Amino acid sequence: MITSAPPSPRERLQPSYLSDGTTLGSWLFTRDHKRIALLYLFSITTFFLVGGTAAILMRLELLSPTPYLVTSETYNRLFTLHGVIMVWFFLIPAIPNVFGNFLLPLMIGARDLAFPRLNLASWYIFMAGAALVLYSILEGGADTGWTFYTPYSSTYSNGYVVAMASGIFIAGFSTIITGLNFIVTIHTMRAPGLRWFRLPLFVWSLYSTSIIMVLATPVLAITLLLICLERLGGIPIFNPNFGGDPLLFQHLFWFYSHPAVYIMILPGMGVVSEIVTCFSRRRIFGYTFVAYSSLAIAFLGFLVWGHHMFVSGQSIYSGMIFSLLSFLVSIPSAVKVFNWTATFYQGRIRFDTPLLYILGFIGLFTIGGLTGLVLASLALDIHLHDTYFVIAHFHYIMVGGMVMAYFAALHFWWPKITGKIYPEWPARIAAVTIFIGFNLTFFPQFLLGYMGMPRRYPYYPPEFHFLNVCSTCGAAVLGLGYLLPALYLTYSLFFGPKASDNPWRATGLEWQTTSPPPTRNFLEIPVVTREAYDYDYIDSPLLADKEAHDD
Amino acid sequence: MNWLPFPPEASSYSGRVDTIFFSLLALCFVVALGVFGLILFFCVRYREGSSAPRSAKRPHSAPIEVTWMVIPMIIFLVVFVFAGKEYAYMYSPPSTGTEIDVVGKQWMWKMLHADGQREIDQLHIPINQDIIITLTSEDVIHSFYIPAFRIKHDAVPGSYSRFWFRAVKAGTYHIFCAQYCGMNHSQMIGEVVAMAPNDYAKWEEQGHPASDMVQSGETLFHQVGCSGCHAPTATIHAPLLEGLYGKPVALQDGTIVTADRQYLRDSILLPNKQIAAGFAPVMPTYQGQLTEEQVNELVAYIISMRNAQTPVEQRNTAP
Amino acid sequence: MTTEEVPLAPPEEQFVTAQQQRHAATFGMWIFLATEVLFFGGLLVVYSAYRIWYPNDFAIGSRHLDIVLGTLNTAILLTSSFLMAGAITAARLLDRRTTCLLLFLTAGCGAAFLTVKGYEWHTAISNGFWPASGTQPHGVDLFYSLYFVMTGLHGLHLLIGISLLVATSIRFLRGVSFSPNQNQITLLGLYWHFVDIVWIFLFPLLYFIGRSS
Amino acid sequence: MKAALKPHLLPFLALLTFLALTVGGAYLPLGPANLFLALTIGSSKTLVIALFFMELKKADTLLRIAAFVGVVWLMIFLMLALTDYFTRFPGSLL
Repeated sequence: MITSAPPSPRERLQPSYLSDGTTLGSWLFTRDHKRIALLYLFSITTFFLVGGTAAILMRLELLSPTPYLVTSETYNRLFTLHGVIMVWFFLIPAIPNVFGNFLLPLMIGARDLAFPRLNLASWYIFMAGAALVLYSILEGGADTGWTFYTPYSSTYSNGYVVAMASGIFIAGFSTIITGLNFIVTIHTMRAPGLRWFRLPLFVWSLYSTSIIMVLATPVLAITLLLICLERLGGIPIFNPNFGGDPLLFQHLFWFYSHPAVYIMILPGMGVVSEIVTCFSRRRIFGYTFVAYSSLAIAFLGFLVWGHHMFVSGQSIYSGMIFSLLSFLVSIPSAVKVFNWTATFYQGRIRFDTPLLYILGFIGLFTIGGLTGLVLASLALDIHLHDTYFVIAHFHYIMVGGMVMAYFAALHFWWPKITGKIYPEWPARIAAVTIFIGFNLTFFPQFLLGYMGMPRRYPYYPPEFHFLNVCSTCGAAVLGLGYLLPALYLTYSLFFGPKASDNPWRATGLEWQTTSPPPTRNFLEIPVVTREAYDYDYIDSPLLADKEAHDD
Repeated sequence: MNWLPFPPEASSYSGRVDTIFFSLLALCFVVALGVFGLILFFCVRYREGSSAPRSAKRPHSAPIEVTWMVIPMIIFLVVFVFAGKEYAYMYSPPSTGTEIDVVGKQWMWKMLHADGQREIDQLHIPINQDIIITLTSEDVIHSFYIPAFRIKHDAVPGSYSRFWFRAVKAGTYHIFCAQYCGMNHSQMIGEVVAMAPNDYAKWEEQGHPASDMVQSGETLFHQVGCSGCHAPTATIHAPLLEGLYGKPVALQDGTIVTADRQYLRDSILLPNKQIAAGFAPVMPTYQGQLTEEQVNELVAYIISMRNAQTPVEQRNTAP
Repeated sequence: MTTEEVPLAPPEEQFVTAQQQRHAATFGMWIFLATEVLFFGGLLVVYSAYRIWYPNDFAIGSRHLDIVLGTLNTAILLTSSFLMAGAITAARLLDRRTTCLLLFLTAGCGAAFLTVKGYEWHTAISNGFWPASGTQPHGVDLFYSLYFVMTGLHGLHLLIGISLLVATSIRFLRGVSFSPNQNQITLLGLYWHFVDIVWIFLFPLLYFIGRSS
Repeated sequence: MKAALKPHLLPFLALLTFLALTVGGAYLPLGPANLFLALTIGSSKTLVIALFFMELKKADTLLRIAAFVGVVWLMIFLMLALTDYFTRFPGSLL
């Protein structure tokens, strides 16, 4: 059980960042990376609910082979909304902008990010992009899918494509700014003694994610700009009637979008490394390999985008090249999973909620990764491309992997962020419900995929009916599972016991300041002398009596 | 493998695709079992408070890391080669076979048999014969997908895609549109009816095929004015089309291209894309005046003249 | 004559030393320039793909561009880079008058470039070469779509640069103290040099296709 | 004024000569090598600006890496995307 201790003497000296100014202005014009992280937390939670309702509506619609709830026109707008909101307004900002913003300065022993004003600007740019997307949705929404394939998106669609595309164009700058801020901070503002190979692996994963954010998002910007030019100004870049090539759009789009899926999953992997070591009280197995695998994923992620276009008419030879590279990109992920497994060896494992979520992550992410191999093999992709097999694959990685890691991070750092401890048993029940609901929702979709049910189909032939009903039941359980944390976490805000500085007795500089930390993070910048994840030192008897001597 | 609710193995290579799939699935199952089993074992054995020995704390061992990088790489190479070979086999049609033109149009599939027979959302084919599909689209990107044959290819407007299959089991199978193409994307469903040869022959007669594609191509050739320049008797200096199909053509910028279907289609719709050497780029574009079927018919007519040896052969090679 | 470091203002509270803050700012600017490289890079991929598909039409389109004006424009931008570098050195020497003058001259060169480019756009459109003219063969239409998008985007970046240059020189004319802001001029200089480098690549790619045959 | 501009005069003259070279070179009948020549002169001009005007010469390796990483990623994007365009239609090899 996590320990709740009386407030340590240093607590009274420094007001926590939460109580340091309570006016609305102190929140909306803050330059404190912790408050900006909370601003992002509220925004992406609302967007998660919006995207989630769209998903629930779609699953209800798929209960019957013929549309009964919504027309196919509305269904097309629903899956576009679900795709756009979930990808750009929940998955990409979730861990980097909330936990990255909050924890990066704390983990490297800095007082704030390198450019605090730019950090606040990134939140306003994010909300401006979101406002444009919401305007497009309220006016009727786009019906092009989150992929915006031309020539449908540029000439034939009558939805609000330009409003949606410019909303994402603006939100893209918020990602670029966040990535730039993190890279500069990690390079220039580490605490004395904190060499690169003493950094927590969460910082390594944030660093690799920032590289992808900075180098991939500009290509999304130019792609969306070209669609808007083609749709508004009639400038025919991808228009086949003027000799243009629709596949060129797919090359530009997927050059951004495949690295973008690594932006979504890499921070999750960083969270897993933190939690696996903390709850098995052991140094991670093969630190350098796990650190370098994050960088390898960031680099190789840029070489594989062609595997989205195997059946699109791309030449056979480039299909072969992309298939081979896609197999290589799975190696670093495999290294990570194997190292996490090896970290459990000879540990002292405690099954608190964060670890339950992480065990769920490792299980579901492994299945997601292995089905990715199936899709990377050319002959199988011919059969499985654009079917529910692909939907199941990327939901296993995004929902089974990334969202599980997000909830694990939420529970693991909740005492540090809010200074309160959440009730343990309801949290464990929620974790198990989410795991069961998830599998019931998405495993049937693998079978649907191999049976040949294409994606984005409100009508479907009757032989797919039974598995779709199972999937919808699973979605109901999953939806319920996601609501539970909202209840008991809010409950813990008011009635939860007070958290000590280091409730999990974890390593890492963020646990050496008070929780919630003061606005300037540390009384004095700590000097790092030990290696990362040195749990032998933390659990050793000599530290226990030194701490007793301190209080 | 039909006890699973998976689609029947109705084409010649669907069996091979299934074997690749199930062997890769078995491999993945072994890996997943290994990882989950190990985690479960460690979680039980090394849970907090258990008395398991915890002495050797070797947090790092490079050899293990290298092995579980190299072994997957080797396995992946093997899988890549098998799947890649099959992919190339499916997407490079044999030289001879029953040619069928499929045109995707917003929310229907239009099939055009060689003998001029037209079908909408229906495709009757004989089994045990190589069927070569030439696929294009008139508006947005569609994707011609027959799960039972394990074949799928995007119909991209503005270019021809060619692939092939050979039905081995008679029956009626779905044709889906797999690439999102607008409001009724999910209703763009057709049917492939694979029939035994004699049933197919019976269907063919009573199907009273409209005028032969080559004949309608010929009538069109005169109707829209191609014969004005390209007929042997024409006075205007234009490339002769007799014996053109399949032969190399010298272009103005010195490169040599073979006169395949794409070249013929581009010369009709985008005449200035590749100008034949020694000819002025005066040909008007027919873009927008001809539907895809009419272009197909003209191309079929030109192809039908590929071995017509007319005395004017040498005129083609004028300087 | 070495430009010794002028004593810097105390750093913002999250930095330890002023030198660390300057280095962070310059490093951040270089990362931003890397994103700009990829932003224009997307257009280069579109350009190369269509140049492979339509070699003749791109040559026709390129021949209709006026190479003399293109060379003049490149020379203008190179001089503006030279003047910008001079402005940075002048700022380091705390010579307020020269810095403002050189900043204005650089902005002037930028404006000259835009006027020449505006004239070229006018001639191209009046000759019937615009993105979806329909009268030209496909490749030429695509070439001019790319020409207008690339030079338009580059012109937009130039406009932003000019307004920043004018704003900075006015602030310095009003006597803003040098030491803390020395870094801003260097960052502005990096941005300006980058916009010049983009044009250095756009110029041969757009104007030189098929000149030799 | 002179003191500010003097250190940059040499690189500026180098840039102008490169400009003259590249415009002259455009008219040489070299066929595909023409593009290669134009790009090499363009990159040498870029190097001059980057090293002297943008002071990469005096910068530490971190700034240099940041300077060239964008170009490296662009090369990756170009090479892999153009494998498709070089091999999709048989006749389109440059």
